[in-house]
Amino acid sequence: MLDRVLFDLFAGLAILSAILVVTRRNVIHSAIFLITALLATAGIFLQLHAEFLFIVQIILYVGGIMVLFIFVIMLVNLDVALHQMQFRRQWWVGLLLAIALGAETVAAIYIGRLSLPGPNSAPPATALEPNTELVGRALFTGYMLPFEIASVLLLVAMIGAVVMAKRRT
Amino acid sequence: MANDSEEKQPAATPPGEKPEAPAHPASPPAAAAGATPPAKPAAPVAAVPPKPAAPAGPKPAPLDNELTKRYKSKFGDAILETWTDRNQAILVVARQKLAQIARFSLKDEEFDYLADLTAVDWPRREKRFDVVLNLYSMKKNQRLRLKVHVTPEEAVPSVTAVWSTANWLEREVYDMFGIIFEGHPDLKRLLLPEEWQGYPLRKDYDILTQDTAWVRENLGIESGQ
Amino acid sequence: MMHLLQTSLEALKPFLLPLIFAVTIVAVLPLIAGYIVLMERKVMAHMQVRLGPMRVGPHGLLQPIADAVKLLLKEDIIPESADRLVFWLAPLLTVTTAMLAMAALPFGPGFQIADLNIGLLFVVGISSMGIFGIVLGGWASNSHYSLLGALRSAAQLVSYETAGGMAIVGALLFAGTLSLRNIVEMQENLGVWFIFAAPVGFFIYLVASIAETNRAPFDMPEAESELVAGYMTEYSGFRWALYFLAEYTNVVVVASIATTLFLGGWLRPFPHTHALDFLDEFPAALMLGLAVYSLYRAPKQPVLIQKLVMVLVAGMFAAFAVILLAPMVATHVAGATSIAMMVASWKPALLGGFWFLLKIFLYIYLFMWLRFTFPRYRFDQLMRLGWQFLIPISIVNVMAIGLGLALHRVWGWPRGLALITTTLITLLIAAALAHTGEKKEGSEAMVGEFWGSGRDA
Amino acid sequence: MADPRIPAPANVETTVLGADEIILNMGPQHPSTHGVLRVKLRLDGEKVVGSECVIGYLHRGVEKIAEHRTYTQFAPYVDRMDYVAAVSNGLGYCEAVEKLLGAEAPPRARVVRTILTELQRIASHLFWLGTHALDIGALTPLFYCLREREEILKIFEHYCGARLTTHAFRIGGLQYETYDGFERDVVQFCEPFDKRVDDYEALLTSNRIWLARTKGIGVLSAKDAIDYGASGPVIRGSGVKWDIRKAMPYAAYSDYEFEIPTGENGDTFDRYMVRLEEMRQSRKICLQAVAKIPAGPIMARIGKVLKPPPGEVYHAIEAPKGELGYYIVSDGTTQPYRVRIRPPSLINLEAFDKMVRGHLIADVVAIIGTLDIVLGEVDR
Repeated sequence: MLDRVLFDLFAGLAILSAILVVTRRNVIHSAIFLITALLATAGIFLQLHAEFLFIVQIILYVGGIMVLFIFVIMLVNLDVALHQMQFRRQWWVGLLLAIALGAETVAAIYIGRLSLPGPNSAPPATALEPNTELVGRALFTGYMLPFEIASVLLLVAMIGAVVMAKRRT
Repeated sequence: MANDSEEKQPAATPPGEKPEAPAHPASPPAAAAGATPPAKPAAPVAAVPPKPAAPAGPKPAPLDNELTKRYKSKFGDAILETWTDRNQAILVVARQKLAQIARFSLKDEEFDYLADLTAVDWPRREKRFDVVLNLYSMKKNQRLRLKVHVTPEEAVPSVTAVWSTANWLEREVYDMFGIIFEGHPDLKRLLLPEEWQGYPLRKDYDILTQDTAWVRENLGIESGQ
Repeated sequence: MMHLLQTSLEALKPFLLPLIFAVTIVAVLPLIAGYIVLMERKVMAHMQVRLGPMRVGPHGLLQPIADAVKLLLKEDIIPESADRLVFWLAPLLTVTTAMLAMAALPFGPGFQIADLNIGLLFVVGISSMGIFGIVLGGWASNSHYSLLGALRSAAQLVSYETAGGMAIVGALLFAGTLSLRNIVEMQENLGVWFIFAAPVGFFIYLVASIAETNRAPFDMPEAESELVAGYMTEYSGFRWALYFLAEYTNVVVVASIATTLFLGGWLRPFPHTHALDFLDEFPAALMLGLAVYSLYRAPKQPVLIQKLVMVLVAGMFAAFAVILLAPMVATHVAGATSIAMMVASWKPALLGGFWFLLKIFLYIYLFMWLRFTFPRYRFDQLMRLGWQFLIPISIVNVMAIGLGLALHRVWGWPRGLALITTTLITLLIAAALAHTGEKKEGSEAMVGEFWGSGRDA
Repeated sequence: MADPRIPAPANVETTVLGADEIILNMGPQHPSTHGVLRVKLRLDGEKVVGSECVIGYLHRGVEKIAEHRTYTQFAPYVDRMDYVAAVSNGLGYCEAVEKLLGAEAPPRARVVRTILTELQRIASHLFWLGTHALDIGALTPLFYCLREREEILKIFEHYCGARLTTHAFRIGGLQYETYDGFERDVVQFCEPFDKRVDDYEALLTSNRIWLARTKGIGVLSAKDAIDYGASGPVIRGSGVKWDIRKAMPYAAYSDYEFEIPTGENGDTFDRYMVRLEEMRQSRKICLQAVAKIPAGPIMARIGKVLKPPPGEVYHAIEAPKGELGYYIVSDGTTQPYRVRIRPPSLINLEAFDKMVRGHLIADVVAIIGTLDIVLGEVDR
């Protein structure tokens, strides 16, 4: 019963802050609400006993990406830019895209409605065994190759960033 | 004058010219007291002879040594007078030639260090201000003082190009006396606020006066003691 | 109705014990932070040939309470042009993340809020969120100095977290698990503290933790002489106290991570060698010594009230001594009664707690020692040290330990020999890197460009 | 509005503020500007592109006051200029007036004057070292330095009743005979002082972070130092071996031997080493001087009312901050006609703009510290 309450809390929080992200005028406020949304999803991961995903979500998204978001916001001082240009004219493009996406998600849920668990079924009772080791073992045995490719790709991206930064100063 | 003798003066006080023992009372050359003082500041004008209670120190005496000869040969009449006062050499030079004389002192006479640049206000004199440059040569360990007599309207050529230290010193002289230094990169007041009226170190600027307008406007107090 | 209450109580049962631990920690933490501040001021004073706070209570012992009351009563100014929501949120964020990180820390074998199997990752992840509080605080106070301070501290934290994280990985290779409790048990089983297994990792983590908690010689963000107080400039009163509390909680968190990971958590030094069993009595002896010392000092206090407080302090220390001695003597004193057995069973928990707190105390003392002897790094030197020296060395350290373990497990080298060789390799590479760092600087004449390369002799 | 007679400076192109160039205003109330100095720093990010010093907040018009005081009345004002080294200001003024009078202090007075001036030099350098290290972040040296300085101030207090603005000397010699035990106190201070300076060196000189913050910072070449008229430890740090105590000895300096320390590349670290070495040399002078203080009168016979014959004199001494010069013009009356004081701090500060370009904000604080300026002397 407690899980149910927690789930509703996290889900509601995620949706609410997602809405606030797009509606806030102040950039920093929307960034903060984006962080709350990410934390709420991390909470849901935790509820599913996927601790590794929970902590990776926090370290990666909240601790890493959002820090750079806020860094950029402060450096570029977006507030000034915000007041100058408003894309009033292209609102209908946004509306069309929103409708298309909405239709798509509704269709997906409708088609897969049979496999979804019922409204009052409990979350999977058997807690996953400590999945950090599982993820680790899988990464370095089954998915060795994609792991290496991904790391090389990251390395290239980092070097690219450094080269670009070097040339600018 | 034990410690002074080590102080290597230019040409170590020319022989024979040694100021006689200070016993006899110093002639009262009080320039300020003289009514219409002749050009030479130390011209003996019959003012009230100071009571010889204090041991009368050495009095300024004309100076003539190789240094003054070299200057005179180079600049001729631009070197108006040469004095020695208390064992220190003083050259009174013409205002127009100051820049060249300064460069000459730096390049040839190796007075590479401008110790001080200041001014003295003699209100009763026609050329009212003395601009005083105290030079020092590191190599020759000698001091030399250049003086220029200037009226308030005349502009003194700036020596900032010769010694960079003159920049603020000239700004301070302008701030305190109102003497203009032409060719100075950024002549404005050094110590007082920019909008201040009046030049404090002039003799006619009484010690109690203040730029009451500036004080009332900026500090909001009714100035005056 | 009763049924609903019953089920909800049943549902809450597993959360009861951790809840109690959590409440005690959150209640005790401000007190601990206050007394760390007092300790810092006293240690600083004694290092600088002066006495430090002596007026409030005997030897300034009641100073933290006075400080706390002062901060509560101070006016809490919010700058007019500040962004109110973010201004209110920022200190809250730093304090919550700092306290949240305490959740996974094992203060004793029994005393741990939650033994997560991702314990270490959780603590590191949560404390990395502390940056938001500082950065948002600096931005919200909308003043030039705070923004500069906030930007600097963000850059500093990001770069030193990487170095700290890699240093931790070095020790993790030995532990094999992320759960902090298991790490300490592993150190007990292997019989060696990880500081001896991965010494380079420990020192890198030491440096990284100093930088991570913004303490001198890396306290650029609130360098008094230039940026006045960095991101904390506009804060005052209780809000400022929150930042202060967060900083000292972070210090405690960082100290406890280092203790758990490198200094054998709640383990007594040489837990297995029975020759050193007298160490079990050491905690009680220490407390007794402190009690006697404060009794000896009591009459010397100038004011009567201070005499009383000093006697009180002596009593407290004596009580601690009795508590710490109880498990050892319970069986002798009360025979085999149930109470005695229960008290005896508390032995590991009590002694473990003591050793853990003692190690944290020594680690924090090291922080202070460094703070009062070293001047401050300039910001670009600080960043260069982080990126060009600490991070490469920590990566090399991880690789070297991996090599050492491989040598031991695969090629059968004796464990000691393998580790010593790998540590030597790391040190050699570190020396080479430091040398090239200096040579490069020596050649550049002018101090570098924006993130310039100031001299690092 | 600008003075009409000054032509608007043609070459100053009105610099349109670069997109990312900001003006940071440091002072006049700033923890590390050593007084009310205001520095307008033009910054590109954190790098200093240009700077302008705004001074005058502490201007009291000492030179104007001098023209309305007699020679003896003006002596206490001199202490208020460089209030950290009041004794050496007093020495400079008294010797200048004595030169004007053509009189001279008796040998005993000159030796006691030398001892007190050298003690004041040590006290001034100690104060400098403490605050300079504090600006760069080292908290501890300040208290060690102040502990030693306290000993010196006790000696001053015992000798002339004041610790800071001492007015210890009179024109013509000394006011007070040295109290008995004066020699003992000086020796008691000087004996262990060398080890104390080793303590400071132990804390700082071999400290990596201190080296990183001072080596190569605020470089002033020897040519520039002379051109900018720098003096004292600032010019000696750039390698110019020039000290007025050796070049033109005054008081009793010619009787003692001591070395003049110089640096090589004129950065903050060299000036730091020069000042440390100067403290050791001052200690040597004090010990030599205290060994044999000649007996005899402490005041020359120059009478109560001082009326120096008209004329002028420029007398310079080696104050802790640099060449402190007095240009006094007398018109034969009891009041000086003009007293011009050459302030070493002001002229050393001129080189600040050249030294600070290209450095970061944190270095600005170190450079202000290494110039060792005192705003009382800068503004007069």
